[in-house]
Amino acid sequence: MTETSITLTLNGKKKTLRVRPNELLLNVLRDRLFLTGAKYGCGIGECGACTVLIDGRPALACLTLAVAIDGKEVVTVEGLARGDELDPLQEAFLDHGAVQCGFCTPGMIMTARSLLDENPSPSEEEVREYIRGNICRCTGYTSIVSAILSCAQEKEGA
Amino acid sequence: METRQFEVAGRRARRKDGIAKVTGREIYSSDVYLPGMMHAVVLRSPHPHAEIVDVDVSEAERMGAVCLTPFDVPDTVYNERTVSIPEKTYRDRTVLPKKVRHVGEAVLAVAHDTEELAMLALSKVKVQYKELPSALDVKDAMVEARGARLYDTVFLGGECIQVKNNIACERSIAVGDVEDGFRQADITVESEFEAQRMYHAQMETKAAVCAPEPDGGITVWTTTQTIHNVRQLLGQIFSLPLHKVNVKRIALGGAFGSSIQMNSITPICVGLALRAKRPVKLVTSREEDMYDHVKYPVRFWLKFGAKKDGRLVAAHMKALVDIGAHNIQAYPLLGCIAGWFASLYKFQNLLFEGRAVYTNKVPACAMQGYGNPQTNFAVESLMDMLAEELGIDPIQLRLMNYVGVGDEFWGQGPTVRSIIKSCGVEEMLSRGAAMIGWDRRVHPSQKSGDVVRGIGVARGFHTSGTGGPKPGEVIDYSSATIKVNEDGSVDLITPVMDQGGGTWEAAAKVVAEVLKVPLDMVGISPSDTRTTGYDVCTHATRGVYCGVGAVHHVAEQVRQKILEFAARILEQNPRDLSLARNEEIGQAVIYPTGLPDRYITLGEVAKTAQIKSWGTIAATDSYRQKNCPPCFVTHFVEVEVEKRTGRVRIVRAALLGDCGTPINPDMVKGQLIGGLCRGLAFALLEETAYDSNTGRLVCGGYLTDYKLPTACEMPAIDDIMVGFANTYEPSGPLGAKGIGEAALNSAASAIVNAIYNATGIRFKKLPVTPERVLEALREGVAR
Amino acid sequence: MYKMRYAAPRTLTEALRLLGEEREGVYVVAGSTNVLPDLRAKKIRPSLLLSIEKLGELKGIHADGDVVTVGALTTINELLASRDIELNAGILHQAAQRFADPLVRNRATIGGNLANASPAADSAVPLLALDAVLDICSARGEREVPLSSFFTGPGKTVLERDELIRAVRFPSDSENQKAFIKFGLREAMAISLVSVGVELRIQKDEVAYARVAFGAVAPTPMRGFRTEEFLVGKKLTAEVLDEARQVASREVRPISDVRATESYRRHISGVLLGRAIKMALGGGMS
Amino acid sequence: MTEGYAIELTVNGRQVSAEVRADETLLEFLRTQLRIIDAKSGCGKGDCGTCTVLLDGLPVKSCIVLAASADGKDVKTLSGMQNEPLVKALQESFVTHGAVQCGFCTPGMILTAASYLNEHKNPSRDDIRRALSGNLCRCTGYKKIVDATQAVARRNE
Amino acid sequence: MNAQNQTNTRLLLPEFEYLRPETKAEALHFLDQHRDKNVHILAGGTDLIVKMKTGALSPRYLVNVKDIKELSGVRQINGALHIGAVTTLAALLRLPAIRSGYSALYEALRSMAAPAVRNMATVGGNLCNGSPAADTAPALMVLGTVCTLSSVAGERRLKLCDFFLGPGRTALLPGEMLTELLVDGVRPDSGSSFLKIGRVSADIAKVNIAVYLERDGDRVADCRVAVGSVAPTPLLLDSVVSFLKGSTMSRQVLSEAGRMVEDAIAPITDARSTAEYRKAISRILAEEAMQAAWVRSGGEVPR
Repeated sequence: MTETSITLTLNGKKKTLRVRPNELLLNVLRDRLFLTGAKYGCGIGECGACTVLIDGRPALACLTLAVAIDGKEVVTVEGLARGDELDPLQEAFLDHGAVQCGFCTPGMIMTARSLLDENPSPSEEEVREYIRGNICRCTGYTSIVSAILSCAQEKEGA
Repeated sequence: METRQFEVAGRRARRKDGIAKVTGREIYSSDVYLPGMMHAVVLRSPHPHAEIVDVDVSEAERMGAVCLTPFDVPDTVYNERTVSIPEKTYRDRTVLPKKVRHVGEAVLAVAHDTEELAMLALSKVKVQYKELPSALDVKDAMVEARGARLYDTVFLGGECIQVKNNIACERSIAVGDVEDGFRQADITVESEFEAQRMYHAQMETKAAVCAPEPDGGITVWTTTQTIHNVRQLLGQIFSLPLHKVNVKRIALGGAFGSSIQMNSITPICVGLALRAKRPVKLVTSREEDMYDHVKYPVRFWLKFGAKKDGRLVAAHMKALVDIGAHNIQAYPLLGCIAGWFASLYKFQNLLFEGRAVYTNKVPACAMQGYGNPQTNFAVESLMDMLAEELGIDPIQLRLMNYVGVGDEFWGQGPTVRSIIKSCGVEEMLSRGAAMIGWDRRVHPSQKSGDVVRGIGVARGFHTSGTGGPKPGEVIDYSSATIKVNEDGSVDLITPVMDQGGGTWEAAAKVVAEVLKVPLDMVGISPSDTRTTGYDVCTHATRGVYCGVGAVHHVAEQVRQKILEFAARILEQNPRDLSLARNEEIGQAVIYPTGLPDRYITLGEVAKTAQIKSWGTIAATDSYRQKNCPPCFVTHFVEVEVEKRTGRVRIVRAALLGDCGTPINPDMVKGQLIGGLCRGLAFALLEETAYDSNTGRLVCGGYLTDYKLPTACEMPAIDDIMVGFANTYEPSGPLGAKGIGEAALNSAASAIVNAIYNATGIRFKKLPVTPERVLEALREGVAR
Repeated sequence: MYKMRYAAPRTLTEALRLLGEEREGVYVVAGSTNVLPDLRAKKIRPSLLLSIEKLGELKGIHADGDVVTVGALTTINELLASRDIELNAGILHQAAQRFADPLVRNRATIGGNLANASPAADSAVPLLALDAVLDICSARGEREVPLSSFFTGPGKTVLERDELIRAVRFPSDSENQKAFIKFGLREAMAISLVSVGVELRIQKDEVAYARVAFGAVAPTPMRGFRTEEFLVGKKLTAEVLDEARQVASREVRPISDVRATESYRRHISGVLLGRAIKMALGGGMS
Repeated sequence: MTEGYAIELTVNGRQVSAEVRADETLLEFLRTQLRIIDAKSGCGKGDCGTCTVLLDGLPVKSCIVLAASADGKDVKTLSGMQNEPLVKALQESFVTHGAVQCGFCTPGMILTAASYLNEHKNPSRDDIRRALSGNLCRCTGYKKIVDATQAVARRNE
Repeated sequence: MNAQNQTNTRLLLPEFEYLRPETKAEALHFLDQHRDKNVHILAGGTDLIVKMKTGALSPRYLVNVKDIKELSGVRQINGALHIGAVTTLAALLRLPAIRSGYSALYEALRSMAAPAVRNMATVGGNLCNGSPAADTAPALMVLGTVCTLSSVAGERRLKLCDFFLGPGRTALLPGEMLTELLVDGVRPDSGSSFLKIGRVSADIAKVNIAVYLERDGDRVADCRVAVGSVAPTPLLLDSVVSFLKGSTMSRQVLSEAGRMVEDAIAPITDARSTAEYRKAISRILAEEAMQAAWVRSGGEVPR
């Protein structure tokens, strides 16, 4: 198969890669760039473990062709913290015991990040709706929802 | 509350592996990449039952692939799970059986430079099968005349035994005289119950990476709950001395029992690596994983006999387990089911008859509870039925009969017993009743409308490990190494795996507590089978009680050494010294008792020991717990049933846990709530259905049609109330017991009891899907 | 941001075109044994690395009659392996044996070694002694330059920016007597302190023809014209040799550096010359 | 637009296509892009030989070879030659003769020795010493390395 | 599961060519060029890639139209919505006009999968996938959506209700592509609603249903009812419509209409639900959806 050169912004850095059309973003991130934060959980968009941000919105790396992200901006969980300074969500996940086995955590945090970017003060219901594509088998979600809510701003007048 | 006497244990702290996990930097087996690594894929059987007549991998090899077929792996017969003593262990499998016994069973494997090349090579492999009659239904399977015969013989310990009617093993256990018991009974209730095949759905699919070492040995990273048992099995299968088999302890993306045995892919990966002389990585796809393991499905027949006053006098349970294609420790399972049954209530006289049967389906293995949630569903359902017959409040009936302090408890079947020393059953039943508002509970007959609510209770327990005063049939001990570094910080080296529940945190906290060092001065070292003593497995809810129990045992020895070395410096008698935590200077300090100002820091002691060449303050030891204390739980659940659609929603829940001292309170809480979520799945949602013609999973192994609960299925934060019993386990580390499996055991039972209280319909088959609810409601209406 | 490109043309014409176009910052690479250390040391910051490796025209060794032609891309080990060189340019063969080390010899090319114009270039000394001539080409055309006037200073040559060395030519020296001596701090991978090459023809006990070359004793590898002059027509007696040594010591223009002092180099130059002459004559002194 | 230079080559028998920087060394490419780490980085300027690899069969110092110039070529490192009898023999001989101490120079040393013995049937100790003269060893003092190599040479006679 | 068709959802095999047209015209050209060669349009990929991974489809050519500007976005031209076929579900959800005026579509979109999928999936993809359970289908059907099908030959318009031919089968001819959806402007006194039941919150429908009503006082002036997951294609239920039209809204009318929906469908039993259950709840959902639409059209809650 023919290789194409794609250029993307990955965690803030320009990156040029040669990819074949059948290569999936998830596999390029993991197998070629060794960014293993995004996980394979189901391969068909049912679990959210591979969630990354593409142009600022959550997307599933397991269903995204690498050729198709030419010119786009990709942020993985590795790109979330600024240096040693964790993202508030990462802090919150630690403080609320929202992490058990941790395998869903990267995808969960990326989804939560985009929720708060879209809607800085979501209700508990809105949080649950928003993360319903991210499966966690350990926690029962409660601690995760609390962690996310703890990062939400007070609603005006609330 | 007793936990107040502790400075570290019982307090919330960020888990040590937390930063790595939230930044995506934690490395799981599936994240291991080695130079020159090959990637492997497995060819799996399309047939439920067939002989492999011939395989042709020549074309794949021409493409540069390395192949492993049933004809070139060692044919050592083993049981992938090590738990019982050898003479009680059945063995029926090899790495790549020459006869496949379920759809999706591994036939052969192919490795190449990339997973893609491996897949392409795999598509060129030709396999010739001779299809055999298959048994997909457990009842059919027991009639050999119908043609299916999975095994002619298997091994029990050293001896080769016949398999008849596909019955893998049976166990019959009696206490007292059950006939006589039923004769004394004023009232009896009986019923059948059925718990489905449920898939673990741990987030990380099975993964293994094997690096062949230049000295002929192997290094293995794999999804497992027990690095030492994997090591021993690999050594046995590939005839390697154990010092050349190194299994690394590595983060595990959930397991829930699915990695309690050596994963089926692990020896395949090793076989390929040894053949290729290159590192090989093998990660299963989700669909492969769903064809690899499943929870034990059990059909029960259960009968209780009781006096009018509610006192139980007899119980008789028959359990039929459909274990699928391999016997992954079904014998101890039957013993455990008997134990889970016998230890919930004082039946006086009981009889248990258990039978495990082979079918041509995915092999069943432990899943959080090892038969306990299934058993609990039957027992707690029948207790409610009995309560109704007797007109006694379900809580009263339970209080009247529960097994508690001073009673004998079966921790892992009839041979692992100890006397209960701590019990929060009464406290939890009364506190839980208040939390959920039990007094609001009314009989279903008094409810009307399209949407009805109901409250249910169920109590459960699990063992904390499988220790005991007598060795019994089950292996259980753990090991630990603790050393004090020259600056007063501490290295903890443990073989115990942590599935994410917080076992390692507990271990670190216990060290900090005993040695009086600040928690952040305790490091949990990476470890592997070469650097640690034996630990059987992170199963049986033994991580904290047994694994950390060993850590506690060793910490005490280190404490003594600290005092002895300090005594030399302070020129005192060790007995006259005190060890204390000094948060300002962030060190443990030692001083003559009563003279806190004359302290020296642990760092100074360790440094002096180095300079004066006294040696390192360290200890290594193994330790077996002499008990198997039950960790009790009580689930109160309120459900809402939409009668028009049959949909059931959990609206409120009170989860009570008795884990002795909760060393990591927020993690215990996390376990209880996680247990509720999987209990919901077990009770209402999940089942791996099979196509009765093809023997394939109806969902094809894809999560599209095997639905897991999402955040939206769980009750709101404020509607989940969690409470800990105020107990202290004298035999446990800092008074702690386990919690892990218990957290699930009575969840489903409570939900089903709540559905009954809402609708007046008793569901005896899980999962209780809207389809089943609506059907039942309609029949109810019709009748 | 500093960017560097890489090109590896397959034909000489293409290479010369690129070389002609890229005024500034083009840097020709063959075996790259010098380029990479220089890049890392930031001694050079080219905008284009022009690899001539793929230019078949620049490869190969041809000996026809009394002229030997060596393609600029010929590696030192290829020189060593060449029977033609051993027979017709023994001094070059000897020098090649002492060149760097076996691994570097697999990459380093003769053209590169000359173009790099190190005062200590091990191949330059024997080639000077061989009276070699360079074939130089560019998009503008071809020209030839005697090696003796090729070097203009450390790292400096008469090569124009758009020019390439295509080949080295020299007369076959089969009937001459010759010797090459490299004096370094160790047996292999050493940069010469001093190296000397001599070619002599003796007729009727007298020096009829003399070529003397020195390495590492001047800003460039140098011919020892004065020493040659002194030797020609003389009978090589012990006294003459003594004097020749002194002529040589005076003629060389070494400096002091990390490897040796000026006076030491002067002294050694004379000593080596003597030894070289003796070696060349197979110790057969009259 | 990319500054990378696309190359296709064979590394240890497998086809590789990649993009490299103009100034990327073959060693850097092998170690960072392909994660082949038996070629070591000892000096970075061709002085020590720990980075020795075979380029089209010839031993070279990969730290002074441009990755780009390996385009279309065949690259072998020690780990890619595990199955070659001569290499195996040398590896065993190095171990039995105690020619391995810290081991950092060993891969390059064995590669150089192997490619030399392939060409030369019964070399003298001096020949061997000269052949290995591009590979530095700080531990052994070379004697045992020469012994080990010579032992194999003898066996090959 | 045999060597030839064993799936591996961890990767895609190199069995197709990837084409990335810059413009609609170029896309149509590619479709025409490869019309007989198993060419598939790639938009969001959330259905296509899954089908490729699970072996349900193995295209030879993928034409990625996701980034073609002229095919995405929504324009409002004198009231009517012109929806580009590759507009993502998320983009539609964010559109105030849809939230306020097209409840059925809004509710359908909200019920679908999860944000990550909605960011990738396109409305055209959801329809062209031809799934009987496609959630946007019943909603857009009752809203009287007309689709524009384009090819190199030109354009043709087709009612969405005539678009579906069977599971995975649509009216698209070889070389044709769905390029735009045209939804009428919101009429006064109208309302719509969408309801769905799945196994969990993010799921394929066991049954989904959409209702559109126009109210004239207490009478139903006009209406449309569509159901999904109960037949080989999403269905418009004309029987129900003819019954409701003109009738005066009441509880009885609602339950009668609900019963008619139940009678009108012949669903199957599959991995997601049983035929019986589907019939039973389609009635419930129909009643609730009709009532919701009625109330939104300004009607009183029927009693």
